[in-house]
Amino acid sequence: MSYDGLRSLLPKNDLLGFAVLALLLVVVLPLSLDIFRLNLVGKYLTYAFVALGLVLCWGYGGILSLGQGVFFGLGGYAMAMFLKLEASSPENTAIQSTPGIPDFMDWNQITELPWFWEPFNSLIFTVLAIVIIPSIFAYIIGVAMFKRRVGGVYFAIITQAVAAILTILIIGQQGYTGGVNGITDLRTLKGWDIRTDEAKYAFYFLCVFMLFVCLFIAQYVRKSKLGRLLVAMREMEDRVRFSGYDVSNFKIFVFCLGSAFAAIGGAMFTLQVGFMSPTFVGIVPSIEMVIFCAVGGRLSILGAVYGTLVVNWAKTTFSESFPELWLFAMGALFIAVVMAFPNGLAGLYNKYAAHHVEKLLGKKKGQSPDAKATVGTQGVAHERQ
Amino acid sequence: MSASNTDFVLAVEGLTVSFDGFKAVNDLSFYVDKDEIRVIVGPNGAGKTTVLDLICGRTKSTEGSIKFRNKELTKMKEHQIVRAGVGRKFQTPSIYGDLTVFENLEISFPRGRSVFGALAFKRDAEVLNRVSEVADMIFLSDLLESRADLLSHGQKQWLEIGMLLIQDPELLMLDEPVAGMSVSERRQTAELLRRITKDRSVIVIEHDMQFVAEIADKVTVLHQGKILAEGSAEEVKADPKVIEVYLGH
Amino acid sequence: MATMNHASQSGLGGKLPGLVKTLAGAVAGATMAFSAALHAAPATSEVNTTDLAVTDDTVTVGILHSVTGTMAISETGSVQAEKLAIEQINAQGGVLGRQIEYIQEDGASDWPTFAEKSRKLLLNDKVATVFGCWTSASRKAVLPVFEQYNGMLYYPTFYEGLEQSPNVIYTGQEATQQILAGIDWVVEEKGAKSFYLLGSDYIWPRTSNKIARKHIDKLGLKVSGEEYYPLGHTQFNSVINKIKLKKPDVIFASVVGGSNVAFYKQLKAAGIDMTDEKPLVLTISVTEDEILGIGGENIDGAYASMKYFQSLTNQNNQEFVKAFKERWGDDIVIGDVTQAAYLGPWLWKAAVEKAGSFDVDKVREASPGIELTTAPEGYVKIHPNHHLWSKTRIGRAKTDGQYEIVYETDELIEPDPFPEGYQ
Amino acid sequence: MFADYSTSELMSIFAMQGFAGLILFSVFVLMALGLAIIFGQMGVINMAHGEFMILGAYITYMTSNVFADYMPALFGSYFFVAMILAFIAAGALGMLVEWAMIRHLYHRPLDTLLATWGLSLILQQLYRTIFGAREVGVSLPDWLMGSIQLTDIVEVPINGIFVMTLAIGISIAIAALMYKSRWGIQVRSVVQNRPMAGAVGINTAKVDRLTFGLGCGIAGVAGSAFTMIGSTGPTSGQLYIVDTFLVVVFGGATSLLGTIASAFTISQAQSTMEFFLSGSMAKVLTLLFVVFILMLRPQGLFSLKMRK
Repeated sequence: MSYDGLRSLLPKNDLLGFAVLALLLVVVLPLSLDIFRLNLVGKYLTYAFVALGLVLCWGYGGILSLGQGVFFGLGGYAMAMFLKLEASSPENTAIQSTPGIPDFMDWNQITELPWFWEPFNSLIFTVLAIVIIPSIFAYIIGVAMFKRRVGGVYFAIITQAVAAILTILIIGQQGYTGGVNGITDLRTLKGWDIRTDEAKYAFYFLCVFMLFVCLFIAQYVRKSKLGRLLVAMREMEDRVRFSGYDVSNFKIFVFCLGSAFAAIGGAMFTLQVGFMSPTFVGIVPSIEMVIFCAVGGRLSILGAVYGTLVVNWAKTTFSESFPELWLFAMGALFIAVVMAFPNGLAGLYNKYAAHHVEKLLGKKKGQSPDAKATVGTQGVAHERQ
Repeated sequence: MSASNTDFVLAVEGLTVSFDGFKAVNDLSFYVDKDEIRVIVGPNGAGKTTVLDLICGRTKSTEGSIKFRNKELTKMKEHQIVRAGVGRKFQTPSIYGDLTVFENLEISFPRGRSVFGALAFKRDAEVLNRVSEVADMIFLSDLLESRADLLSHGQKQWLEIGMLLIQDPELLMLDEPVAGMSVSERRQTAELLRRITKDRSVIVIEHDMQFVAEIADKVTVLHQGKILAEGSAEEVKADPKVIEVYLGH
Repeated sequence: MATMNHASQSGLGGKLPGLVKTLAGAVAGATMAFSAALHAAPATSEVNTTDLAVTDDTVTVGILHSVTGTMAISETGSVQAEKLAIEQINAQGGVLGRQIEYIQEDGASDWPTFAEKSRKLLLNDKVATVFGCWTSASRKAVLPVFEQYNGMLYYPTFYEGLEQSPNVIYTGQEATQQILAGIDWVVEEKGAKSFYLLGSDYIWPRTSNKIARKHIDKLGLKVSGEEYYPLGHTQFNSVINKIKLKKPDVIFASVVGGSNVAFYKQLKAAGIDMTDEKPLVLTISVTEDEILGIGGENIDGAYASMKYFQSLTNQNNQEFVKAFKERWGDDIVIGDVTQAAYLGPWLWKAAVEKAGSFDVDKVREASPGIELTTAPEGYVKIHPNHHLWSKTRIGRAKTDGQYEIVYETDELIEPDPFPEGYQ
Repeated sequence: MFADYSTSELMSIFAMQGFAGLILFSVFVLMALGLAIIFGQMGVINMAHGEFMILGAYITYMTSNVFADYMPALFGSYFFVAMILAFIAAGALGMLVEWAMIRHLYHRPLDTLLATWGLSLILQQLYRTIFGAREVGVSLPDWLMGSIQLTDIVEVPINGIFVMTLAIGISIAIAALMYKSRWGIQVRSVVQNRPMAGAVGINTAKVDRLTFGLGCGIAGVAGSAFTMIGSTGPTSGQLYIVDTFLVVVFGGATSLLGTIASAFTISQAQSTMEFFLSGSMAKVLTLLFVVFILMLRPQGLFSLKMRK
């Protein structure tokens, strides 16, 4: 029966894709790049978490969030708060008027650690908070919006406003948040210096590992009935509703999942880059992350990773040589990916390369229905107002 | 009258809905018996589709009550109404073009309807059997692996009917099921309808009076959101008010 | 050899900036050849023991500012100043007989990009030093990188203080150098009794206002309001009404960026004529650069507390302004930060020559006490805390977009990044 | 905070605060009208709206320079010329963009959002290349500066009155155009039923292009007017975008009246809170208030109840 193949999580095509990506990230890049470049790749990969979440939310669920930076930021800040507390031991901060609290608090005449910072002394709490706090936040937004059938453009703009609010709050409450500078000068994790090359390697591999965990979760969702329901909803939401499903619950779920991914990415970012700042929470980075997803192909979870890597790599090299032209290139990319390649890299791959690859593998078989669905869909979401 | 509600599968009483003052359905009452095939006819704009929308929860009523097996539907959400046993087919075929026929039917299979249920859903023998059973019934056994948007218009209509059948609803509502079909498809559909209407009540909206006469137990004629006439197909055809509305002016 | 080199070079450095411009390019070549011949450059192995990008003829430095994004508005001037200084130094024969080459990177107004690019400059390009950053946030982002890889950053902007890194030379003033003398002046000269503190909502205005508030308290005067608006805010009518209600003697403003333009235009439109000085506007955030956007007629009569104004009449500055305009166009203006950025390469050159080496540790060791008599702002000197001794000046804005200097402290003010009693 | 003031002083302050609220309201209306037309009538999200405004501002800047250099005698009236030129330039660019980009994306509203964001990046860099990264100062004719003294304390800024007049004028013109003119009927019929409008002989492509052009043109005029109160630089357009979208969405997007009511509500909320709280908090609370209301009433303040 041809369904047997579908039943397993990774049919051959996908298995190949996962294996190639794993080979690239685990073997090829670490061997061919110096630690500076590898650390950069690690930083890009943290955005891939967000793009991956967007594939599920936007590509599959038809929910475009322009505020994913909020969740990336929440995860990143949670991690940064833990590291900052560790870096602010009374010995390290002896010159402050109140030793033992983060430096920026001291500058703002705060003499006691605020209550919401306290739990971040615990690594376990922090790790849980990284996933749970953003998920709860996403759940609240999701319930408020999707239960009332707010979607499409309205949802996009409201998430944008949420991003704006959070940015202003973080910047305004600098005594508690580090303000516009963010939380900087993070040093150790449980006594282990996170600034060394060794730590950078370790975090890179941790990041890759976590990315694969998220990729597998995403793949599981995609292959489950829930994945098909999302495709169905995007196309004919009423039909799904009149098949006895509470459509909003599925949207809430996928939005929470995407947000949790983004938050994990944020935490990985803090570990690898060594600081967190409100610039990631705002509207501009949130929209940029949407374009990473679009470049990769909004329906392809592996595409999200490649899209992120390609755009960021281009950004880095391009802006090293022609900084002033970078915005033109970025703008053109946005327009091109929307107008000419709505399925992004994954679409191009499926169109031009996929059958060659299959030939190489000596495989002769009709594409699985699922793969066809991916090729054929223009990702044209149905937006209801 | 209301005392005998319990005998009916569906009891609609005093149903009114207004859109910015315009009363699309106005103080409407009717009752559908168990296993009855009720056809609703009426000129364009009579409020036929709106009645179906109201029953299945797509539109919220302004006033009145809809009781399905003594359960009030007007306060329920769409998916709850479906789960209670009401199935509805839309006027234009609404199926999932990106999915295969198999997947279309599978999604409609009434299991794993919660988020985590859907995540844990397994394609077991029960599902496979039921899908192939329904596919047989709707003449699509050979097309299970095709993408749904490659089907013909008539096949899409059947697929949607199949998606309802797989849920085994007690009340089935069909909005113009043969519209746009070829003659042979129409014949097949009539046969299909006769088969599937055993053991369940059906409300059909239809224009084609010949088709109506063929299938209807009872016909309700709507005009400007109100009931103009009700009875057997013969009675209704002979009703002077109906003739006036359809032919008059 | 190294010491001799230092002596003669810094002597040259003392007189040449003006000369170079008057003698122009033709002479520059000759000077180069001359200085190269006079003292054959010291061997690379001697001056570079830490694997920096130094060859027998060149030394590579980094310039790291935003040329795109919202901060490009402010940072353009700094880039121009740094390039001008580098060109002038090269025309004089370079540093330790080596021509300075620069690699320019774009921070794109994005703090992590600054961190990424600084890592690139230090790790991949092995630059000897970096001139760059503008906002505090970008500096905070690159600071751990400079400390980790032991780079040297010359940071040009006036800023909030509360920092003293061995890897940064702060060529702009820290907050007390800008604020205290300014407030003293309005109190003494203008008899100000009450102040309304208004700023954009981020660390620099908040810290500055904190210092201002403490100082005002110490003087026994009154703060009648303190307020912050989000960066990029464009509507100030409500706060202007509040100001009218409170009638403070002084509006102490640290609004930045696009908000600045909106604030002064709306202030003027609301009928507050700044030339009446009721209330008097004292700003620490509007340099000549910002006036370009605000429009001179909209800020006429406001006072600014800075260390440098383009209208300074000393010899150094006249030559600097002339060279700057020759290089970058006649209609360009020069603000406080631009001048501070210009000091960067010169201070570095002096420190390198004093140390006789490009090695960062040696340059750092040599830095305290480095003097620059040729600074456009006059004389500056590096304090052991890596900030500059400099004067505070008060300028009164005129419609032509320039400041008329009305006051200048007699003495250089000692930098005090962690001011006791102001925290 | 009011204990020290006399009643008349307080009255005056409240009067002025009322004016401040009205000015903010006019600014919002000007920002949002163009967007409301494009979004409400066409369902297109134009993320480059701010850049169209800044185009208007740069046009004004150039016009002022031309007048100052060649026609100093007429400088007092350049602003009107500038606004007309701004309208034409932004409108023409808008039509070009519609032709090249938007018309291919009508059935994909979220994609128009991304494409126009790309456009905004390109325009920003274009402005930076042409006009430089620095803000430019637009000099205003004298009669637009200063204020009218009503009482001892109450002063009303002239440019505020100008912005208000402009907002009212444009609103009336748009309303007349939409609800009275033949073209307005065409626009509305295209909105409601595109195939049918096409079938009865309306050139829907042309209507779309003109509608988009009109929206952008109004943005240009708004940008021109904002040179009086705000900054003109390559990225200044970004300062307005979130507020603008919220005003439109809050208003319900489909009706001009909704947009105006929404601008009024938000501006009054913001200016009142700004007066009693600190600026940043006022902004946060305003945004929260809007988002909260939108969560309760996602269709916005005004929306047409329609039969699905």
